[in-house]
Amino acid sequence: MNEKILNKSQISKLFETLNKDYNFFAPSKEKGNIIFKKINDSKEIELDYLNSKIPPKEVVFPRIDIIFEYKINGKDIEIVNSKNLEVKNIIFGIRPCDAYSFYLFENFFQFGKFKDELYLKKRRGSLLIGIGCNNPRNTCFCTSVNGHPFKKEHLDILLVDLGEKYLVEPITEKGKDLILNLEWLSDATKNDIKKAKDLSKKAELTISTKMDFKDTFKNLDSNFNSLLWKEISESCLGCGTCAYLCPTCTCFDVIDENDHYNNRGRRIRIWDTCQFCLYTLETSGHNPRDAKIQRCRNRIMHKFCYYPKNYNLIGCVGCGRCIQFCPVNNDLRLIIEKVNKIKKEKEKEEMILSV
Amino acid sequence: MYNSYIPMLTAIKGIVSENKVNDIKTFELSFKNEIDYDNFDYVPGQFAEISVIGKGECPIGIASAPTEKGSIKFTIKKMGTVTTGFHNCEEGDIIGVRGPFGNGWPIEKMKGKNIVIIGGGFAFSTLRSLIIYMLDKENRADYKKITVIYGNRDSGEVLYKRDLENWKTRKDIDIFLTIDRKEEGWMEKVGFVAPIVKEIAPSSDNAIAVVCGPPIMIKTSIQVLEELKFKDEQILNSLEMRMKCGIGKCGRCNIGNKYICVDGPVFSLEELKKLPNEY
Amino acid sequence: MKRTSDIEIENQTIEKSIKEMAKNLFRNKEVDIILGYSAGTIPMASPPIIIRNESDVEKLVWNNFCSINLAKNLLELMPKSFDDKKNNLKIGIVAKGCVGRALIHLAIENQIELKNIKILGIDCNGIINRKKIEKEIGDREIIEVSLSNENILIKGKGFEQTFSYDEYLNELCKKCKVKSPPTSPELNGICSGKCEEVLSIEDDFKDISDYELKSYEERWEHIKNLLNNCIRCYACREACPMCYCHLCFVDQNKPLWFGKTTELSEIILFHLIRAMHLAGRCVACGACTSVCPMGIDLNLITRKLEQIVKERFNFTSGLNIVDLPPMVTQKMSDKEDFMIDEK
Amino acid sequence: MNLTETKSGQEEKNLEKEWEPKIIAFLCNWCSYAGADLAGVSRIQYPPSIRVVRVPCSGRINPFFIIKSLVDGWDGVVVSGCHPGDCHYISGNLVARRRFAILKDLLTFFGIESDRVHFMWASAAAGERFANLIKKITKIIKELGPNKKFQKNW
Repeated sequence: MNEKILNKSQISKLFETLNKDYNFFAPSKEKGNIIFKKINDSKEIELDYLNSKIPPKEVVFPRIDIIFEYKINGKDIEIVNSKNLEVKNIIFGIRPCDAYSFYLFENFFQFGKFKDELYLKKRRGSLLIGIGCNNPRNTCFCTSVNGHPFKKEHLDILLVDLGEKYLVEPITEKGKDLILNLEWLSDATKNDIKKAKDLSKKAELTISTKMDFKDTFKNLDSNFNSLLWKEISESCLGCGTCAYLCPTCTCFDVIDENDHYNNRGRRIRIWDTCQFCLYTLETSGHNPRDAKIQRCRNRIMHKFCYYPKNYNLIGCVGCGRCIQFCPVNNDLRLIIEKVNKIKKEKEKEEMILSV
Repeated sequence: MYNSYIPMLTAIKGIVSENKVNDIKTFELSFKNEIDYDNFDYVPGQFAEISVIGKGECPIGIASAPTEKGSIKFTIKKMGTVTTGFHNCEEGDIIGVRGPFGNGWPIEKMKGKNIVIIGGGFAFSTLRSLIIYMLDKENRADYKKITVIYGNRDSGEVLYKRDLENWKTRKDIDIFLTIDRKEEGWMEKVGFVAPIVKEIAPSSDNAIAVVCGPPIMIKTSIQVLEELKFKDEQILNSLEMRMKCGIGKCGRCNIGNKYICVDGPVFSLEELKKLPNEY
Repeated sequence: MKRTSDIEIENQTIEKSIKEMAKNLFRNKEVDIILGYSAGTIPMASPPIIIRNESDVEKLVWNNFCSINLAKNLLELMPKSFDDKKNNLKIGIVAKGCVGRALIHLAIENQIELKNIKILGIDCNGIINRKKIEKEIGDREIIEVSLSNENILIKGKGFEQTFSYDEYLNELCKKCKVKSPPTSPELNGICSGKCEEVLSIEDDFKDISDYELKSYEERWEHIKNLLNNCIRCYACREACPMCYCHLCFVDQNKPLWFGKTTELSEIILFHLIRAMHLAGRCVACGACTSVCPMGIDLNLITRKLEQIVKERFNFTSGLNIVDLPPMVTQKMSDKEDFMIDEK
Repeated sequence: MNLTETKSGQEEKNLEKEWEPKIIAFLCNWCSYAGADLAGVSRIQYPPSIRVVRVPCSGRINPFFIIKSLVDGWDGVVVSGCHPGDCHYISGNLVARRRFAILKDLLTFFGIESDRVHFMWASAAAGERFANLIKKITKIIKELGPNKKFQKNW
């Protein structure tokens, strides 16, 4: 049997063991917000959480990512590509929905002729140890986007919280190897596995938000110029909250920073969001997406229309962060509902016409 | 592994000022490493991300043709931070180049056709690349009649004067230059591009029209071309959008589900009509 | 602060008066649209809504989570040049005290024309600091929030907790002296409902002077801790009725003046300069704090601005449309105690 | 430099130890810049700590310039303009004064070393005053030490 048992008291032992070889990232509480950070002491690990505020994409797609550094010596410029991309990370306690976002990221960054090595290298060096989601939030809707609170794909190891202990289930070869090295883990009993299954069922039933994406793609594709977008963007502030807290948002900006006093600098990439008007502003002054309605539309279109078109996937993992943290409660669930409804009205219209 | 975000280093070999106002210059860059040049395999119409290290990076269409060996050229107008940085550079300064990116003009598809090139103002750089490529000894036989219509605000703004004079002496290319208003000493046509196209009336038979220029010029020229019975798939267009990465990752250059930097910048009118009007 | 009546009843009374005013305005054709608050889809949220006809008036609500300053939404509906057709749109706006102040201040800055506006004044009974409660609750899910007499009752999955209403009010609301929109004879015909004439406010700014007893280092630590969570989503800027610049100073990119990273010095630079720009203009609505996804409490800075402007220039923003804001006027006799001199 | 070469070993060591702050000085074109010029022409000694940026008027100074200077690593910032009433543009310095008052208050409030930022008036005839004030400011900033707190991390 592959499944093992990890007692809650053994977390610190696990951390001590793995911290030697890996950078150990886990959810931790900082000023009231749960975020993923590099752990230095096992006491910082906070596994009893719903979901982190800032998605764990931050670990492999950091907010500030150095592309390269340079030294300026008179007229000579030297590019110092010193950054070591060969990392060994463990992302511990990640939720299955966020793990799915890693898959979306990977899919996007290796799509096409050019691959994004900055991301892919780090992703390949990262091991995901997920934890089943016993208490999904009301705003969660992972089951509507091919997800599940206990989804195993895209994880290397899945933990299930059984109260006093965790059931440890290796999934990939990488995960199995890791478990083999932790010989002090005890074997799981049939009862434990059954309990985990029950929890999974229970969690699935808890998810109350059911979204229907059946018609969404078609409706979005044919309603680019709908008045609906005006309605949707009406209350939007135009801030970057939804994008910065979204586990699937990949957009970035590239800038050069100079350290004038030491004749050096660096080119970095930082998170950017399509909600800012500067995002598409061209030097000539022309801006293809100048109005808030266009930017709002682009966001929804990108996730639920362009993404399926290009990669045959919905660009959303159903974590519900954007619903929960939107400052003006511009609820994604309502937006999708409205989009789905367009068609029905149109159908009616057509029906009337046909009669 | 190859990291597509790291620029290759080049040095400025030559700077040519292109207009009277002196805000458009052509920079000739030669690669520091021979191997980088060998790998820099491009077709006309592609672009590269060039950077003044410390100022930033911007996408610029390649103005030289692959047939001009040894170096690459970019025609740059002084507009924002990076381009101003460029204009402050001198010969010998180091410039980073990444590329080539984008699809470029479909030179294979254009073989055996009559080519009508309509350009306006500063957007002529990738068209120059295309013309030089087609006029090359080895390639000229692949293309039939070549007609070039190139419009400018005034005579001082006309780019690539040396090339134009060179082309004028050739018999296998028809060049029509035009400026918006009459000027003393100007021997060529006067008027906007669209009416001139109408006047010349190139045949749409087995032809491909390449249109590149300011939006209003594109719009009016396309109307004229449609009058001349050009079909949507016969009209090619090069778009521009704000870009950062050039490789379809940074997200900002999308029109609908297409990224200009990898799926473009060249689109036929037929393809463009399928995309949302957001450019 | 002792309450005379049940908060729940107060809220219902206010909501009823809003609906009545709105219906009347629509019936008399005095407005084309009304800006108000609607019921949210998650607990403790009341998003803004635009009501376009009388039948939709029922969607309007009032509760203690109506934290957005509607003046910002109004600003978007206003044409930037006055001869636009949009000018004819008559807009009604549900206004608590700070929304009224914002409207007056925006009128002083020539951003809106008050003659096209109808103010539906209400006597605001305070906005609850949602972020503070969320912080107390921690990472647990809130399902239902109700108010009873003096308490906020939070029901969640497997827990129940009560908070004192007075304690968990927004810091600014605790100190608020302008509960209902200020009015003046010049504004006659614009205001309906509860509007009051406020000549000046009295405030001792004890919270600020207490805070300033701290040493330099303590204050620096405090600010550092307060701000280093910032993710630069600019929700504070976008929610602020006074931040209407077409191109914000942080966004200027020709050349790139301002770093875009989330390093501490750059975050503080942003908040410091934004505070500078709001001096004498901030109307203390607390919208910036209420929208912050990271739960950063900017009220401290807001209060300090209010204090500086009051004590140095004896000005309070948004009380009447006559007084010019301090940053556009000057006096020979301004104090220069901060300047260096030979002695 | 010839000067240092002639100095004795002990003095040289002292010079090395002595840290000189870098102070950026925004001087208005009409009074303070002329004042600084006069101080130079009259050969009044003052520390070589300031680097001058000439601006048309102290009202031109955006508080952003001041903070940005600190972020960029300057140890101190001085803004100097005409005395109230003497402004070439009538009221530029009065507008500036209100701005600086708020900036200084906010800096103090934030716990950022507000002593790194100074405002002063100096007329075209006040070479002596200019030199004295720069001496005084340099002394204050020297005591504070190098600007570490607010500088960008690399």
